[in-house]
Amino acid sequence: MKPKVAFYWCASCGGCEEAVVDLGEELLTVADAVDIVFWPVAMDFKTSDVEALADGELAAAFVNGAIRTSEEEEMVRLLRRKAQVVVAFGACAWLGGIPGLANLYGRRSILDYVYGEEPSLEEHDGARPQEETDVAEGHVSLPTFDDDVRTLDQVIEVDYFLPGCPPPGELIRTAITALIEGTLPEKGSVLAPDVALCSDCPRLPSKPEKPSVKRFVRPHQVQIDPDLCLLAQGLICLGPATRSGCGAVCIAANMPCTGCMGPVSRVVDHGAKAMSAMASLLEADDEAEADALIGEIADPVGTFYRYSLPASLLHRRREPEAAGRSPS
Amino acid sequence: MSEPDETFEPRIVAFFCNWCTYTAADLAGISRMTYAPNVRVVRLMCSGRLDPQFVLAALRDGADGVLIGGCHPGDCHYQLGNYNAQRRVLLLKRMLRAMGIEDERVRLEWISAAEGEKVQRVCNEMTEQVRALGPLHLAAVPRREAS
Amino acid sequence: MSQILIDPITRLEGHGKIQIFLNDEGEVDRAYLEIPELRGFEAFARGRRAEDMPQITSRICGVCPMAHHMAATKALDDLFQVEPPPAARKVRELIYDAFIVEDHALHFFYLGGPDFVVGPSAPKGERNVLGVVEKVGLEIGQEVIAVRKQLRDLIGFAAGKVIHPVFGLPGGVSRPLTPELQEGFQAAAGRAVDLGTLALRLFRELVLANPTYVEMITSETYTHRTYSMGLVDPQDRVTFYDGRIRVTDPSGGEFAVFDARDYLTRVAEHVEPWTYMKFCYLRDVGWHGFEDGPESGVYSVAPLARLNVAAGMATPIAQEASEEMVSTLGGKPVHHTLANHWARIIELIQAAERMTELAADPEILNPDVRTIPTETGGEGVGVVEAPRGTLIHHFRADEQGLITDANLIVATQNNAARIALSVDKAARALIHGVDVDEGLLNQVEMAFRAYDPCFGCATHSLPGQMPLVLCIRDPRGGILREIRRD
Amino acid sequence: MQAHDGAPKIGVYICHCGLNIAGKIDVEQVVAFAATLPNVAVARDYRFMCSDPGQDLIRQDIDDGLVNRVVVASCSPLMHEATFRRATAAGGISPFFFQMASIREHVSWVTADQQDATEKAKALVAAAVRRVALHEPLERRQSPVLPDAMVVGAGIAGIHAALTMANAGKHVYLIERESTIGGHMARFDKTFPTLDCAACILTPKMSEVRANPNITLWTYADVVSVEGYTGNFTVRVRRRPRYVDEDLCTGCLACIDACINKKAKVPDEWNEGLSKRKPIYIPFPQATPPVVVVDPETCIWFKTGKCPRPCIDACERDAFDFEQQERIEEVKVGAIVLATGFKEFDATRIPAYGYGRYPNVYTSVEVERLVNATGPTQGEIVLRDGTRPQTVGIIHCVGSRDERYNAYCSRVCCMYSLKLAHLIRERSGAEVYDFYIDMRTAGKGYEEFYDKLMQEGTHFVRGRVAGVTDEATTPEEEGKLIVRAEDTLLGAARRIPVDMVVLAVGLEPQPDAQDVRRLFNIGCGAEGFFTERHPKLAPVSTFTDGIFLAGACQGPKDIPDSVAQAGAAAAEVLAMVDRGMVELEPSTAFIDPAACSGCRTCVGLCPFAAITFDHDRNVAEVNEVVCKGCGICVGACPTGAAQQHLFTDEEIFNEIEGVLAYV
Repeated sequence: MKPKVAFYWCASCGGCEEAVVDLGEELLTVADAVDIVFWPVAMDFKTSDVEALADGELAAAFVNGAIRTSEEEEMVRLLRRKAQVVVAFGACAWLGGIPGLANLYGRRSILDYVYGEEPSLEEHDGARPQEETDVAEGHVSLPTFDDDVRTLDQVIEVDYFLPGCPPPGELIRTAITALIEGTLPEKGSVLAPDVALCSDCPRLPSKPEKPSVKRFVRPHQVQIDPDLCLLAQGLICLGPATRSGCGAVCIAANMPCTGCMGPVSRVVDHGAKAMSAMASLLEADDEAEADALIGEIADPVGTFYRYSLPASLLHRRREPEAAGRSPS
Repeated sequence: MSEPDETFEPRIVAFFCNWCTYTAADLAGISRMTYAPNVRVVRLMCSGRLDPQFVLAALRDGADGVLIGGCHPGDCHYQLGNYNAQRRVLLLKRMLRAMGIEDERVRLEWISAAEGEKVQRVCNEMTEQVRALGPLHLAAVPRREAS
Repeated sequence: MSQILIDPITRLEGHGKIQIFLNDEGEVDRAYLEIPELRGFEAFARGRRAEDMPQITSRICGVCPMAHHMAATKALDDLFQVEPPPAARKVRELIYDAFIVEDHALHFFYLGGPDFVVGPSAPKGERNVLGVVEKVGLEIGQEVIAVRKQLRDLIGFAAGKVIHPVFGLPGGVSRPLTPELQEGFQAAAGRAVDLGTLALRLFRELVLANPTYVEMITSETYTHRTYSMGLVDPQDRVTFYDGRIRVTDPSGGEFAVFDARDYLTRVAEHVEPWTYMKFCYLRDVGWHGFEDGPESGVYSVAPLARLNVAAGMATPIAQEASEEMVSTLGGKPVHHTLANHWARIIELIQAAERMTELAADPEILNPDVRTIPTETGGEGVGVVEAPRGTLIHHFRADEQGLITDANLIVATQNNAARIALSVDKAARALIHGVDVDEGLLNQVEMAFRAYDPCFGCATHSLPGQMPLVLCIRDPRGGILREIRRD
Repeated sequence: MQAHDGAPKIGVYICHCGLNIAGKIDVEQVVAFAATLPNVAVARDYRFMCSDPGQDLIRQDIDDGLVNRVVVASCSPLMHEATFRRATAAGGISPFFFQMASIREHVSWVTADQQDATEKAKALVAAAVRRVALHEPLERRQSPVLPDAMVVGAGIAGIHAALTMANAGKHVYLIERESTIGGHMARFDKTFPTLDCAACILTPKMSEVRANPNITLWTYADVVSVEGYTGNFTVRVRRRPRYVDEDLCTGCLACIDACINKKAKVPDEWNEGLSKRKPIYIPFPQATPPVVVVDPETCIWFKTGKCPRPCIDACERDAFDFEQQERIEEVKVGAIVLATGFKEFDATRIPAYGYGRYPNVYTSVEVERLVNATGPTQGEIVLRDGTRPQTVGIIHCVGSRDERYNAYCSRVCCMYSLKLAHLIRERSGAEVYDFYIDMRTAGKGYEEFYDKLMQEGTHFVRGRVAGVTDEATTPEEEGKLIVRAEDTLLGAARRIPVDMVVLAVGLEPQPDAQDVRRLFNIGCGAEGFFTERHPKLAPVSTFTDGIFLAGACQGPKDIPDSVAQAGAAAAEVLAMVDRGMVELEPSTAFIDPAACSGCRTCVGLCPFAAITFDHDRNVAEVNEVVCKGCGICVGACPTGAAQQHLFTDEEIFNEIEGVLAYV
């Protein structure tokens, strides 16, 4: 009897599903090896199919996307009950991902902007989508959104984490194989190498023996040397602070690493560690000079926490209304 | 922020370098300079050991402010540690600003081993500044229910 | 009291919910398509570095990340006031066409196709890509997979990553095309043209040869006479990477031609309290509710609309195929929603043919692919034809190059009102009383799946996903049936 | 990670420190609290943990198997960490299974409220407990100590330190900036309180330095760089050219007579400019080494290139070398004694006293030269116009005990003022008025000397001098300097006309003390004197192991104290060198090769070039012997591959949680 697996997406872009589809022929072999009982993006099975399962009947549930709504929360709790192994699939499920940058704004300010300020809006009475609406024919309701984006393991217990935006095919393959062959590592592991990207970087040999940065530049401001270490060119490359396993594809495309593979196991806060390394490398001892040069980074949160804000120590921007929610 | 709550006692974690600021704090003690009890010192050998994660962890664990003390520029026992600390804190503070955390909550001070009274002054100042700002009240990181 | 519930709507990217209200006769009174998702990209784009927009906005959708990446990159060209070198422009278009091919193939074979290829009322376990493979045979199935893989690998190499590309920069691309990649694209292009013609053949054999399907396609149930919108090249032919926006009225006459920079004067977004989706309409006509016809500002985008607004296709095989379609369906403009599947194949062929031309262009190897901006900040608008329709990115940035305003008009949003119409109309036609069978309900879903809608894109908003529920209510709003198709 | 001997069993020991801690902190409460903390097996308090019985508590509990981790909450670790590590080791476990909580310096001594103090103490204890559970057994690295030593500064302190070590058979490099050794003492005529002749006691030691084969003496030289670490310093010394071969010159001084300048016209620094010297000169007859110096600033040959240079002909040894260049010598030594001395307060900074404005206002140093037989006047007390003063006023505390200049007491001024008062009276018969604030004569035979002066009839006026003026208000003040002072004994303001005013200038740090401090990586106090490791327990050590202090560079001192301290410093060095090795602190950085990605962020950040990059294994490596344990690389490492012994991320995270354990 083939192991049953489920794929599910929460607040995500669908890229993780695409990554699975991209396994191509292997998808067919995987489909042979396992019994996919739930996969909304590609197959017509419904929630009730999952509810019908006995607890633990699923060998594994692969969940991508961050958590924002009560519906998502219920669904992942359901999957947790049904699955022996839950895998947080991709940067959003593990760390919050780019949609996690929404934690820089409160729910209210986002609604105000999207439905109140954008230039293409019709002149209207400031109507907003309502959770409850009475229409001519009856009553219509919309789900409530939490004020913040949560990572999967901030909601349910997660056994494994598959990094990347989306996870590299190689890692997905290895993970699924390990699952089928029962060779998964100890629970809580991130299913990727536990060393930073520099170790894989084709440009490492071109890195200076003693790296340092005179000033940080932004990718659009310079002709980027296709062979020289990007950090040595003053570009903020998060390769030194980010897990390997992606094959350094962005760097191969002559663009700096933005950190989608997340931190290694020894790091608590991806952005903080990356900031520490970058700031240390800057050649400026005078306070005013250092501050000016650091100011040129322009957007520290978007730069160093692009994929990990909800998983970071601060989790979200501090809002006055957050005052009621202090940790006890 | 809401108006200062006089009954609020700020929690402040301080990271002091062994050779200058920690020694200065000892001097303040030897000189019996009383100051606010709100500051709790974690000793590092050098301010250059400061990892921005420490500052964030302190705030996450309930500190309302963080004080970092190192040797004056040019005086670092390890020559360059304080400059590294300065750059890290400058960048960290810009990030904290973007995350809605007031500047005054994280403070870097150069305090030499001879400046016991500066330890006293800075600890008192910072305690009052943070008291005026009120509790940090970081939004709780969601904790999953035990399953 | 029995309940019916569709949960969640499947085989589309994103999330939706349909509420259907019945009148006392058990006939459909009104169907609501609710999009309960909002991720707020526009809101949190503010404060980010402008040059990061192509990579950040691509996360709106992992199925068409290239469309967002490209629209944002073009918006940055405008914002930083730089003209990419010719080679960069060609590299972008080549990669973009490759993306159109593989994305259309995805929809035809994986998402939309099964409805026809396997059959709208076939058992659900078969109504998917594997079912398609069953039907058309493993070789074809493998060829489909192989071609998509080849194209996506090439895009990956050229763009950094196929899912969430990184190569777009204001004023060009991050690196020149290598001769190896050029050869790769040439080979793949040829193979893609063949796949397109194969798909066309399958469509003829499996759909057109089946009278019930043809009847279904041309039936009033799946027909709305709305305005159409799409990009056209200087010869008014279909184009994906760049062009002017052309709008034709329900009878096919030119209504407007404008530059993307002027979109605000032409397009407006309507807010309804019962959905997070914002509905686009033509300002000049105005919002008059969910109606079709020349009096309603509702318009459509995506393959069929593109064919409607264009004088023709830009490449020979595609042109031929489009003529066949138009004549079969009784002349332009074609308003049969389900014809989108057909139009999609025709577009796939044009994109493949265009790839062949570009890959053969020696200029495409020119190493000069970057113009370094001298200006920082300002305002920029970028437009492309995403597989699902016209996509506009609009940014403003300060002197630091940080985004101060972001506005995105996304393909499915353009279509949103029309999709709502389609669902409403299909429901009216298909649902009589509460006894609705599962196949019938799939036909309701088909009404919007034909648009290949991406609600993920459409609401590029707060993360949050909600299953689509088909909920049938009595006139007093009480739930008669909620259909959870099992 | 965990202790080899199983789960942590932590012993917490709260010290009362008499009432220093117990007087402010409710020790019982803290003990009770500690007992509730995770992994705490034993929680005790004791009156003095640093005492033997206190340390025995620890040893015993470990012996009895009750405890395998130790937390002592008492004074600052800078005070007793070593003590308690020894006690821990004595129990038979690693000395690093120990953590200290400073509840005295950081709590009881600085907190007003008892409850606040108790709560804070609890938090610090909680932090230490959380932390110590993670401590690992560490090896103290040993490093050999090079046998040779260096003394910088050859005043009486440096000379004594050098001789003490040389006589113990160690080779000593003695470095002196001036062209001769001897320092300030060599300029004195007599020393207080015994009035024995300075030269008579100093010059034998000076020649002994020269004669001692174990001493390499480099005068006219200064240290330009210091590298390495305790037991193993590499010091580079610049030797400035004197244009005369030291080994050939016999000090016959024939060249000086022969100099083309028949008359000496260059102000003589040695005599405070009170006399003149030639471009080629020797500071004083007993200068050591007895080698002349050519001053290129004033030598005609150097200025014009035109001079027959009769000096060369005059030299029988052919010792001149006008091509001589500065030389850099590099030596390796195990330890260094700094005896760089002091400088006198610049009297012009107090305009009211008229120094530099009234020719007859002198500094005490100038008068030291005047009363010196080898001085400009061969010991005659005469004013600049050659006349003898009838009345002399000596003003104490010039630049000392005054917030505007130096708050501290320079310690030696009272005594040398008494000495000068005696010598002036003796040599010139002048009436001497001695203006003092407090007469500080603590020292063997000092008070007796004060009595002797009073009997001699010196006039003592108690009160700070307001100023010195030449504006006469009465006939008898005409042509005199009037010292305006408040006589606190009479309770009246006084104007005392005198012919000569002597300013008893205080002692200040050398002007380049800050540079020297950075050069040797030690500290300075607020006033600028070098700081000792501990004012009582380590008065000649510094915060940099292997570098010691002697004499007035550490603070104002008289000759007996300087010599005593020099002996102490020498003894410290001898102890080190004879032991042959030092134990280095284990708090060094290390890099997990399996975790290192080879990003090299750390490599360039190390101030001591202790990190190298292994291109074969593609990892960075820390040389633990060179590493000084700052942790800069650890803070910067983007993946936590670099860690620091005793300061791992995990240990610090736990300490943070601990100090925030508000109860």
